[in-house]
Amino acid sequence: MMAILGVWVAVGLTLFMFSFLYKDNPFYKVGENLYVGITIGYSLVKLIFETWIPNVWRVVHPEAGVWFENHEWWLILPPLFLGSLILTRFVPKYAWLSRWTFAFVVGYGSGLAIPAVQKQAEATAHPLVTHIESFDSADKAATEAEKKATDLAASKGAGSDEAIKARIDADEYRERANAAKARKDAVSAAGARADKARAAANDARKQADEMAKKGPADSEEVHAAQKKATLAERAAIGAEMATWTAYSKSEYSVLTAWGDFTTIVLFIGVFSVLFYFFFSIEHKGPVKVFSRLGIIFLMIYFGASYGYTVMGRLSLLYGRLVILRDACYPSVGFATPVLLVAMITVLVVLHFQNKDKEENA
Amino acid sequence: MSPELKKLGPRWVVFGILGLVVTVSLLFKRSTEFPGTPVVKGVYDAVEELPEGSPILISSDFDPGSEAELVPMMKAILAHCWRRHLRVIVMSLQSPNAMPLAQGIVEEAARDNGAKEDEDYALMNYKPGNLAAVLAIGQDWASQFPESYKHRKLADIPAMKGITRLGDFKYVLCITATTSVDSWLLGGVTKYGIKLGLGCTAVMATDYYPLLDTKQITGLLGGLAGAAQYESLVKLPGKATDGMPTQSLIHVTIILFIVAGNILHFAGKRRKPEAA
Amino acid sequence: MLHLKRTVPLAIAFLSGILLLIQYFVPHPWSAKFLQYTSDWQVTLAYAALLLGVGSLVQSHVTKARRKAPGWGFSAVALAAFGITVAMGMWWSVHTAWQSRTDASIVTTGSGEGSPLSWVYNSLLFPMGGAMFSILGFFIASAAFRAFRVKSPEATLLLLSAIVVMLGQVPLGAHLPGIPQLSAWLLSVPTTAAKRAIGFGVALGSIATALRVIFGIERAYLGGE
Amino acid sequence: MIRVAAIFLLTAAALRAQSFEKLEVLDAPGDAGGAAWVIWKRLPAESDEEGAKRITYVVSVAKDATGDFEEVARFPATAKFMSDNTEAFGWSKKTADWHAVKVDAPGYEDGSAANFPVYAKVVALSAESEIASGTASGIARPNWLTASKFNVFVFIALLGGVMMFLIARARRNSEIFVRRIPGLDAMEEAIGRATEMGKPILFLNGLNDMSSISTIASTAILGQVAKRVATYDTQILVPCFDPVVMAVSQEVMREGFISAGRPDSYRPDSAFFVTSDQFGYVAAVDGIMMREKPAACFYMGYYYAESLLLAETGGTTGAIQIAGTDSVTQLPFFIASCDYTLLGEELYAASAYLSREPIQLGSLIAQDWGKLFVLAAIVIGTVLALFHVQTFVHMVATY
Repeated sequence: MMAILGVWVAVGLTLFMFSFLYKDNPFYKVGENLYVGITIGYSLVKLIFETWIPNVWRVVHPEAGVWFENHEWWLILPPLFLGSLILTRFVPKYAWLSRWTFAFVVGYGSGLAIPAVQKQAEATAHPLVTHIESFDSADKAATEAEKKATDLAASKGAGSDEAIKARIDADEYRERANAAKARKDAVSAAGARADKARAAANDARKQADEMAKKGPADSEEVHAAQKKATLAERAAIGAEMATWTAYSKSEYSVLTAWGDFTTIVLFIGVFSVLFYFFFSIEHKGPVKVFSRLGIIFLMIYFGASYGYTVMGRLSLLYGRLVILRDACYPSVGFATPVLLVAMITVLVVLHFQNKDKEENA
Repeated sequence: MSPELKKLGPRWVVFGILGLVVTVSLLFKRSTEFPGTPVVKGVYDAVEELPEGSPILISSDFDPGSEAELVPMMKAILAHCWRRHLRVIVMSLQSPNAMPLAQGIVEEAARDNGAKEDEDYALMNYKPGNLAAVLAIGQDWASQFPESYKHRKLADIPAMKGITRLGDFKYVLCITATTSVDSWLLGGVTKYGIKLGLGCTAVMATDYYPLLDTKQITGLLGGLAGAAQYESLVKLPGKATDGMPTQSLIHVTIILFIVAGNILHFAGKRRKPEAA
Repeated sequence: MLHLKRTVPLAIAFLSGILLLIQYFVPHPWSAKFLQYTSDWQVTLAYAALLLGVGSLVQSHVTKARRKAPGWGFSAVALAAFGITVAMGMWWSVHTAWQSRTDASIVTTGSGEGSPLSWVYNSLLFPMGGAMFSILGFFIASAAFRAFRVKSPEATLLLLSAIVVMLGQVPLGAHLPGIPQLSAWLLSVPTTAAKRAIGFGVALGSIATALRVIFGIERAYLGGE
Repeated sequence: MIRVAAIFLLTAAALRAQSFEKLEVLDAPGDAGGAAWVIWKRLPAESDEEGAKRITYVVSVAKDATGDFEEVARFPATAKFMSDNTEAFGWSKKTADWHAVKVDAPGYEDGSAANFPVYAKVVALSAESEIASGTASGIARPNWLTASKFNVFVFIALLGGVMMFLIARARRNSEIFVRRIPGLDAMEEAIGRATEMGKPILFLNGLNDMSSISTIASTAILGQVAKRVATYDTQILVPCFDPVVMAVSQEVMREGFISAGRPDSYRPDSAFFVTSDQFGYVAAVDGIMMREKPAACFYMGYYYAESLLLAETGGTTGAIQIAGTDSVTQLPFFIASCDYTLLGEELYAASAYLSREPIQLGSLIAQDWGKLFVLAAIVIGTVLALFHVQTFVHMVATY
């Protein structure tokens, strides 16, 4: 019973809030005020029983003895003092005392913010290119170092300090070359995978097209084949993108058209946008051109970010409507349709009442 | 157009059409599979690689507002964890409202997957303080969570065996609709060297993509699309997978709105000078 | 008097700011303890603040209801909702505390499993919050309809990049050649560039603002006198 | 095959003849205590890769010299070098000759401020022999300073220094150029329009609490807005998400009205607390917008998903809308539905800009210098990275 009542209440309140889309109306007002009242009451109860009592009332807790012995009890005094200063706001004459607390809160936040955002700043100020060695250059360096080590071992003796040092250097170079080799291999492997995936996708698509041509275009089989082809194409795109990623991680410093284009765009973007934000430079002349470039980047960002969000927002709506749909069935007494019809009736009646009033006036 | 409708404006028409499209597509659902991208697979692989019986921490940092995007994600991950016989510990950094929600999700998923409370999973509480809270559990778990959400002592919970601090978890998953992931990054990854996976709303995903490059997170599930891919990976099509065709349809609808908006705008503009 | 109203708060802000800042550079356990204790204070402060908030709410709604201002009935709804919620939570807490009085712990919860407040949460707050949030689904469409116009080159770019990314997000976009790639590129390159630059400005601006607060240059938050 | 066997014998023989040259236990610098580094020089047998691969190191530690040694690390000699841990040992090339393993002090409890002795032993294992080191000891101490954060300190000190300098200069010479920010110019216009229409202004402080920098900035803007509101004699509504923010808003507005010379038209209840629940707040504020039909809406401070819910509703009422937020994710929505938007740091600059006080403006110029510094850092870092030099990146890295 309680569960069904819960469904009715939930559906009703959802519809109350949705009615705002039509316009401000009594249903929405009830929902809104209910919401405000409940949330404050809810957080008050939560705060008192789940946070404040456990934390502050430790003094009367059975284990308080231990706490006093540990000399921790005085730690409660400063926040208690600051907290009670906030309450002076209820006494206008002493309300200014609350500023002490505000000063603490604001100072605390500021002190904490500096190192926190400093970290962010560091992340953004990172060089745009991290040098990644190509296999060829790393291999060349390693070979040279190895030769030098061998020569030194021959001339100065294998046990000599210099030879050992050269050996260690050479090892290090070789290790780097090996890592570069692994990256290079990863690129070719990813490339091969992508080629294979693309070929498979092409085959699947061809097959689907042929089937559609041959048989009835709307049959189950054709649908299945088309779906398969779509999936294969998606997989191919995924594989191709993975290749790019592997590639961009393999050799950045060597001039590669795509990697460099991306880097240069990134570079110009960061520069022009930062430039746009300078306070002490007027946007005139060449500065104007550059800051306008910054605006272009900003616009692309805003658009892309907006477009990217649409899905998330619609998922929410979808989720809500699923709940309303699930309350359409007899098991919960047709909650959605009943409430919807009732609400619409009331709104229509109210609408005509208001119209009458307006006309009479 | 009737004067009544005109008063309500084009906005109302947009609302009406959109509502209709979603409702209709709700009634005719067809699901398509969504292959996993490497980004999503990063989380999947991390879970897959854990030895049986290892503890995994899920920080459920969202409230009902983000339910539609994050619940399917969390359910798919929970199913995956239990299938791999991992011990799942759930807590929250976000708000007092997050735990009741998390409890509902976990208990429902546990019923579906036959997981037992306190053995296969344990629910902790909400811990305010973000970074401070992460740092605190990094030092000592019991000082922050002396008991479970249902007031059970840690010693009585088999799932909590051997866990004394954050570092004892083999993997931490932050499923969030807020900036709580920053606390996990600064406190968990940077300070205590945990492995972190991230599930977040689609909006936030772009912000956290760079973390993949710097390897601060192993993978990222962004919004419903991320959830749908994870569902495909664990072969458990659920709500996220169901929603995908609807998404395509609505996206196209909105693009048509934009086009229509432009046509109306310019048609209106061209007509004006004639009238004047 | 002016000292108490002006100088003392400025000194408090300076001290708390500087101590928290220094704390970051000190790895010693005492520094971590200091951070822990001061962040624990926020709990006590939040409690006092919430009382202030409740005071403000009750005051504004009671005045409206007493004056019988238009729509005062809705104020009564808010007050009643608040009162009933608190009463239910209190009753439940006291009730459970009484039942488990043999237990050494006096800590009870007002909203745990099976409590009236958990029902309130699931049947009232949860759907209202969800409904309010999902209205965004409608608004994101109407805002796009209204705002994305081909008015200027910049606005056109905004529109185009939005459309490309929207298509790139859904399975349907995979059928269109180049769209998924372009969408991924837009999200990873120009977006990253813009975000990096904005993020950097924000970080720098907040450091500067924080320094202004600590050194008492920014003191608007203290009001006057 | 013969060759492999030969190398095998050679290394085996070499290892047998070798001994640990140096083994030390160092306190881990700049930590909260409880950790130490065990370091030792590479064995000569590691000089070629094949040799290094054959050796496995086992590190064990104990509380005292005679105590039970517990194994804490086991790894091949090809791994774990001092050079891998730049935050502790710097970037000298020599560190590549040393192995380094970070160990926890036995018996250490987190949060303890005491010193803990660490005794360590290392054993090098190969297929047919093993050699053990002697025992070395050290003390794991909590430290008061950390060198790896020095660069952060320098940056903050520099920025603070430049700011102080520019403010001092601004005091002497109040002619400071700051470019126009259209959104801020529009604020004045919006307030004027509200006066003409006889409708109120709605000002929101964002959804963060008072300790957030964005909220501090938004209350400062509110102070400037209140001054103009008082001059024009307009009504202002400030629904608050946080009670402390409400109280601060009241103080700030009162001050604004006083400095405009109209203390008696100030009404403390124009800033009021709504609720600290995100969507409860939105529901109430949207309701206020529909009923009061404000002529202008200002959204300053930090926002989350509710940004579009607020701004779209404000848009239907026909208000002039000006937003300012450092919440990067919400900027696109404000851009789409507001008339003007202050992007990111423009929010922090707004109160300085509106106040036109030289001291405030001086600090804005310091931010420009900061940006210039970053631009330079990116260029230098990138150019050096192209030439394989990573030193600069190490210098700006934070740990």
